[in-house]
Amino acid sequence: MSLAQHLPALQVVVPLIAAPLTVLLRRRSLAFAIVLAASWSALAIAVLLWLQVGERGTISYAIGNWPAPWGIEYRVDRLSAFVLVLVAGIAAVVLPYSRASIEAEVPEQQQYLFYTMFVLCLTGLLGITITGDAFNIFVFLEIASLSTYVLIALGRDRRALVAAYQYLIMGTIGATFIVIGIGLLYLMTGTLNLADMGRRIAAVQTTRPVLAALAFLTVGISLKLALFPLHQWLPNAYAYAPSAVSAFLAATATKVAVYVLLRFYFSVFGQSQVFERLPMQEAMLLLALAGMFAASTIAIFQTDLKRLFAYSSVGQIGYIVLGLSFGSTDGLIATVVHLFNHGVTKGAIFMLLGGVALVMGGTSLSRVQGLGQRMPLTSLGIVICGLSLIGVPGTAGFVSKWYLLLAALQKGQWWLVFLIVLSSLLAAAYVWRFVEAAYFREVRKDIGAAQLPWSMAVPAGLLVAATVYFGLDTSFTVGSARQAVALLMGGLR
Amino acid sequence: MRYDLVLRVAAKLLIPFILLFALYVQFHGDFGPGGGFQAGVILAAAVIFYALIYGLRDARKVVPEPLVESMMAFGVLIYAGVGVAGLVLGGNYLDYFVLDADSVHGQHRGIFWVEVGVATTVSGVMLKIFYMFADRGKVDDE
Amino acid sequence: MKWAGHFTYFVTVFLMVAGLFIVIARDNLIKKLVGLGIFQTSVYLLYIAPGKLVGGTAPILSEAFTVYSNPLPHVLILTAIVVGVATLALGLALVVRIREAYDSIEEDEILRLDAAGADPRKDR
Amino acid sequence: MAGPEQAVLAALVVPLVGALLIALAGRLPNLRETVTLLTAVLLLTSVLRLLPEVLGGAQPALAMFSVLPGLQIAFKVEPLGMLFALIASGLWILNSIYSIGYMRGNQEAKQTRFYACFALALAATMGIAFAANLFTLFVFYELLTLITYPLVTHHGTDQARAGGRVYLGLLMGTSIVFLLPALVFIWLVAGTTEFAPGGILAGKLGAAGLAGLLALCMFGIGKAALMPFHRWLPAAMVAPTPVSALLHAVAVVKAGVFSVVKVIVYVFGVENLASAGIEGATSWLITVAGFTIVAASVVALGADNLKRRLAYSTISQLSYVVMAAAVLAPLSLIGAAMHIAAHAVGKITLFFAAGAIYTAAHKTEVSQLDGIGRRMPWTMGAFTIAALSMIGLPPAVGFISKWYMLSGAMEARQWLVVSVIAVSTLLNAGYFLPIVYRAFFVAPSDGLPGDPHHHPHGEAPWPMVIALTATAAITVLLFFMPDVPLALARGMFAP
Amino acid sequence: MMAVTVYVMARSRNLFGVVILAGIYSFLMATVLVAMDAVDVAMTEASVGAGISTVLFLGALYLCKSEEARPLHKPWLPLALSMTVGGVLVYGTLGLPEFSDPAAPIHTHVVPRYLNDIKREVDVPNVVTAVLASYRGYDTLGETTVVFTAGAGVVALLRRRRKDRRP
Repeated sequence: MSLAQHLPALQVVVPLIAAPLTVLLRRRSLAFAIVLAASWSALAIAVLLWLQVGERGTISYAIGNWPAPWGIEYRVDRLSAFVLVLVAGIAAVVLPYSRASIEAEVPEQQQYLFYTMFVLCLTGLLGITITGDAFNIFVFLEIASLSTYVLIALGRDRRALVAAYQYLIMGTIGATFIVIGIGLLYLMTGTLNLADMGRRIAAVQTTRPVLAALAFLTVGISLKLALFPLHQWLPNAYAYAPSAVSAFLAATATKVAVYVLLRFYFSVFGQSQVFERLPMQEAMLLLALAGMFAASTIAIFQTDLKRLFAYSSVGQIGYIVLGLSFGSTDGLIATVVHLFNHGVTKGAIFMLLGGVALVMGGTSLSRVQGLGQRMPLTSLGIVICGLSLIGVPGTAGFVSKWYLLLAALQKGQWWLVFLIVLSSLLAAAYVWRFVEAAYFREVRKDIGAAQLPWSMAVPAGLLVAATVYFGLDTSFTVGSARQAVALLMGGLR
Repeated sequence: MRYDLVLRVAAKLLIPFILLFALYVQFHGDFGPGGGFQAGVILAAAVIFYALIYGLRDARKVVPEPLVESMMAFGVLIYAGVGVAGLVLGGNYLDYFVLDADSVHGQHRGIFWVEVGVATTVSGVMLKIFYMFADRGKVDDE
Repeated sequence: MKWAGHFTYFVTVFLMVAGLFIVIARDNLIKKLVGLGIFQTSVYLLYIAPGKLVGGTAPILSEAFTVYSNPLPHVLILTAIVVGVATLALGLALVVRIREAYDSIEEDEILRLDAAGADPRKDR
Repeated sequence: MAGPEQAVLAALVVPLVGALLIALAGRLPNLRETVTLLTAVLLLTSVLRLLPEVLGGAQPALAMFSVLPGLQIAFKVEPLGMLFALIASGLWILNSIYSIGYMRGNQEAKQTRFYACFALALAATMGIAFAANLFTLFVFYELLTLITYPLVTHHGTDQARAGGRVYLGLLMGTSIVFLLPALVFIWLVAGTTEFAPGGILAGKLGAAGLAGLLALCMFGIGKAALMPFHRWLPAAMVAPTPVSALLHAVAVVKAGVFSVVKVIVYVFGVENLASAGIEGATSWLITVAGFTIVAASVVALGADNLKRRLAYSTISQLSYVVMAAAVLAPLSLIGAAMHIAAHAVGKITLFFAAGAIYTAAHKTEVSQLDGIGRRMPWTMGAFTIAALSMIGLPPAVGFISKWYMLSGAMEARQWLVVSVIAVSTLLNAGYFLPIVYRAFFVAPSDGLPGDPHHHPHGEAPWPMVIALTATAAITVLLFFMPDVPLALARGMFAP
Repeated sequence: MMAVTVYVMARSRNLFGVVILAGIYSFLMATVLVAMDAVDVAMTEASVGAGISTVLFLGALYLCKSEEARPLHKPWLPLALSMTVGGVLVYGTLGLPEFSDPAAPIHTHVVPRYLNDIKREVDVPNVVTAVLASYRGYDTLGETTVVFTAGAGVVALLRRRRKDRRP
């Protein structure tokens, strides 16, 4: 009965227990300490799990000692372990950062509750990723969502409230769609355990309810991951939420949604031939392209950096889904790798922007004029991450783009290749709006007194470094992705 | 209406019964319908009822806010704690079998405590939310 | 018979459509939440209905009965209801705050206010 | 002395360290510029250290790490790269000397950033020169673009920003839109991007495929300024003159044509292309290049602004290299390699001269240059020699490279090429000689006392004069003893 | 009957009325659920739907004005949207097993163990409670956490701030 074999449970339970403690103690600093400990141990656990999975393959953990499908099963395979590392890692980096930025942005009595919500959100995301039970996904999805709404609403601007409300409405609709989808699947298979479902669905494949379930799940999850036409909630949410929250969400929330989509597609529907019955891949291809171009184009015309990069997120999600739509190994690798790389990159960008907001009192293009001299390192970091968004070699973004192009070329779709590279030119366009504002405009003397505290600068710098590192050494990202995809494709055929 | 005698008397008579019913639902959950959640709701309802009749101030005296807030937290802790207990006693997480020598009794014990946790949190949260809205109201009227 | 066999589903669908419609079409924030509630409750039926077995009884074991309705959906829906009310509470809290900040609970009006420009007083 | 591998590493690291030190020494201009010079000298020595090895037929290699399975950042010094590295590092020293004079003479701002970026640009150039595979080449190619961006937009004015936009937009755009897909495709087809004699695509693609891929590469390498992607060169003229010199002579455009030659020789493979049928694969390339040569020369003919005229001259000169490479005859390829060197020394001299004139006399237009030769004999003398080299007349090295190209073209029966070279030579003469004539034989317009324009001036600051005289000297020198570059150029075909 | 209620709710613009109707609606729902043998669910729905949420709504209305503005635009698009969703659902449900068909997978696969072995394993007559608290106890932990989240969230949003006590 060594602790090692209970890691899956602890992964979620540690942060879960941390949450009520923060409320009991009601002290900001204590809450911070607890949550910090929780998230770091969560990261440690995630890494350990990743190693375990690397050695022994998929881990299954029966909660309450009830064997699946009667009880709820925790299932850690190479894909989920990878995502766990991403989520826990980002959380562990964002937290120390959040302290200073929260003190600046959230009223004092609210702060300990901020940490509560943050750790709850972490719990939810980890729970979604690790669980092997369909309904359990929904439950933890709600934990994550509710806490997210609150986190967003804590933003300084009153528009944060509206943003949170809109997200609440759309998010709940999405969640309900997911429930309906799960319900239909349950009615047809009589089980809630994903693996079991995947096994039993073969019998009822391509019946109408299963197809309907596919449709509902796709729409519901797409709402959560802000696939192009369903992205309306995202820009405002990211723009008006507290900076730390923007960073955390941008890096993790949508990514976990992508993970859920992969789960359902390949672990559940995969074994059945559902995809042949519906033009899923074509539809996704179109939506992805639409997202890539429309969102990037909108981003070019934004005047506020947070909004600009929020729209860029929508565009980048287009890439992720595009890779998925190929249905080929390299395509999926591109999806998984970009899921990680974009998480890191966007996290870094929003953390840096948080610093900018703190020092310059805002992130509108007019305020960041001359940032190159005011905050040279920060703006350098933003530029580097921007290059990663464009996909310049030497940055993480390039790796994902490489696999996207590879997948497209394997299909011999040259037109697609050119669309991809063109869209990255759009990215260049919106990144350069920042560059020119930061380096070719005179410094605004009238604003910007505060100093950027180390507690914010260091974590952000860490992520920037990661952005470059994963562009040069891809053994972790691509390696894990390759194994995960092998797993998924194994499920597919 | 806050000082309407009939109401207050009625309340005095009713509230104990409501509480009693709550407890019944809580502990009879194993045999009849009901369980921690419903019990918690009813419990909260009782206090809310009290508050409506006697006014928030008195209600606060009976059930002070800090208590309520810590109730929210404690419920979850109890529940999670049961799970951890399972771990400590050498089972999986939320493993009730190991809570007692006799696995079935273990199950009973586990379920009991879990339900308690649920009831605590639920009633706590419901009350807290009620207080919150009520507060907001008062100040907006001024 | 088939149609009769699916009657409950149609009720479900109707409720759902109505709820969704209210959510999307209405501008009033509270009305939206009401619609959301209906939308969610419709799902309860979707789960519960198939669990019923004619001649069965509530899943509380006793010697008197042999056929029971399916308990699992009940469990799931209990959870779903709780989640629903939790969401509702949060939503209302947000509405209250919005009302304080904008002095309105009509979405289009609020959007107009935002378009008009930054808020006169930060709501914190 | 350390082994060749270390020397390779040094060639890459020295400029980086230099840049760092420069940035640190920003406070004290003198120290900063000493560092710059020291770095440049160190770089040249470490490159020279490699020269005998390479002449001896060795190819020192250095594998760093692999980004993706099969995609390695690796370096291998082969003759062509050696030649390029030699040119770049050698001219950097002179350019630094010159820059010191220029930057101080014109009280430029942000000099530290200038020198630091300069060093970084050299590092990137070394990376390109020694790249062992197309992927590495691509990476450093992009880096070079990014690093030179702040140099081009040095003045930070709106005009500079506009120029920077075009510069970056065209170079990045072409490389991402054309070169990257080509790279991925090559990797997909050949399973490697390693540069190998005889090419890695040999027998892997049909004529059509080759032609298409070649098109992607040629237009993808925007630094070679093939029309219609040449606009960035004139746009980049907003930069300070030393930068223009760097762009045109030392690093950027050379990196472009260098990549072109390298891709044609080591990726496609000469025989491979030839067997695919020169009409199929490369005839259109010859046509485009030829058109670029003539058209650019014509534009240069009409340009009054000196730097602009030089810029268009560069465009046409670059296309010589591309065209010669496209001819696919060994001789012409040697000519192409030689021309990289010849044009480098020649064009850098011209730009130095232009800069000197601007610094000393604040004149930018050709029409203002009447009689300036009398005031600045050294400068204009150097200018004249370089001009001769451009036109391709002895006693300047330009003659040699043109000779090889011509003979190669004749050997390959490429009459179009021959005629293009002939015509363009006339045009070159047409836009260079008038300047020389004005400078020496027309009476100065502002010479008369009492004329408002009258302000007597002598030569530019001495560092600039030294630099441009030196380059001019090299131009002549290489004419009489072209052995080293020739050997290296021939080395391309050594098995 | 529920249908009627819902329709009226959709039409009426008096929020107060709407909320009350929502309460009634929940009660109806509860009765239906009882008819479906889902006593626990019914109980919950009654207490939550009719009880809590009504109180909450009233509380919120008390703070906001209780008349909804007349919608400006004719809501054809939303109607179409929700209709399509409904369409998909109908399409799906038509494939489902018939009402109360004992052979449906949900009755045959997982559940039997709950119903048959429960005496031996848990020995709690109320299967729902057993499943809720034991077999799928983890879901319930999650559920409790959700409630907690909501509570803490409301606190975070509505707690009075000393700073801006408005005059």
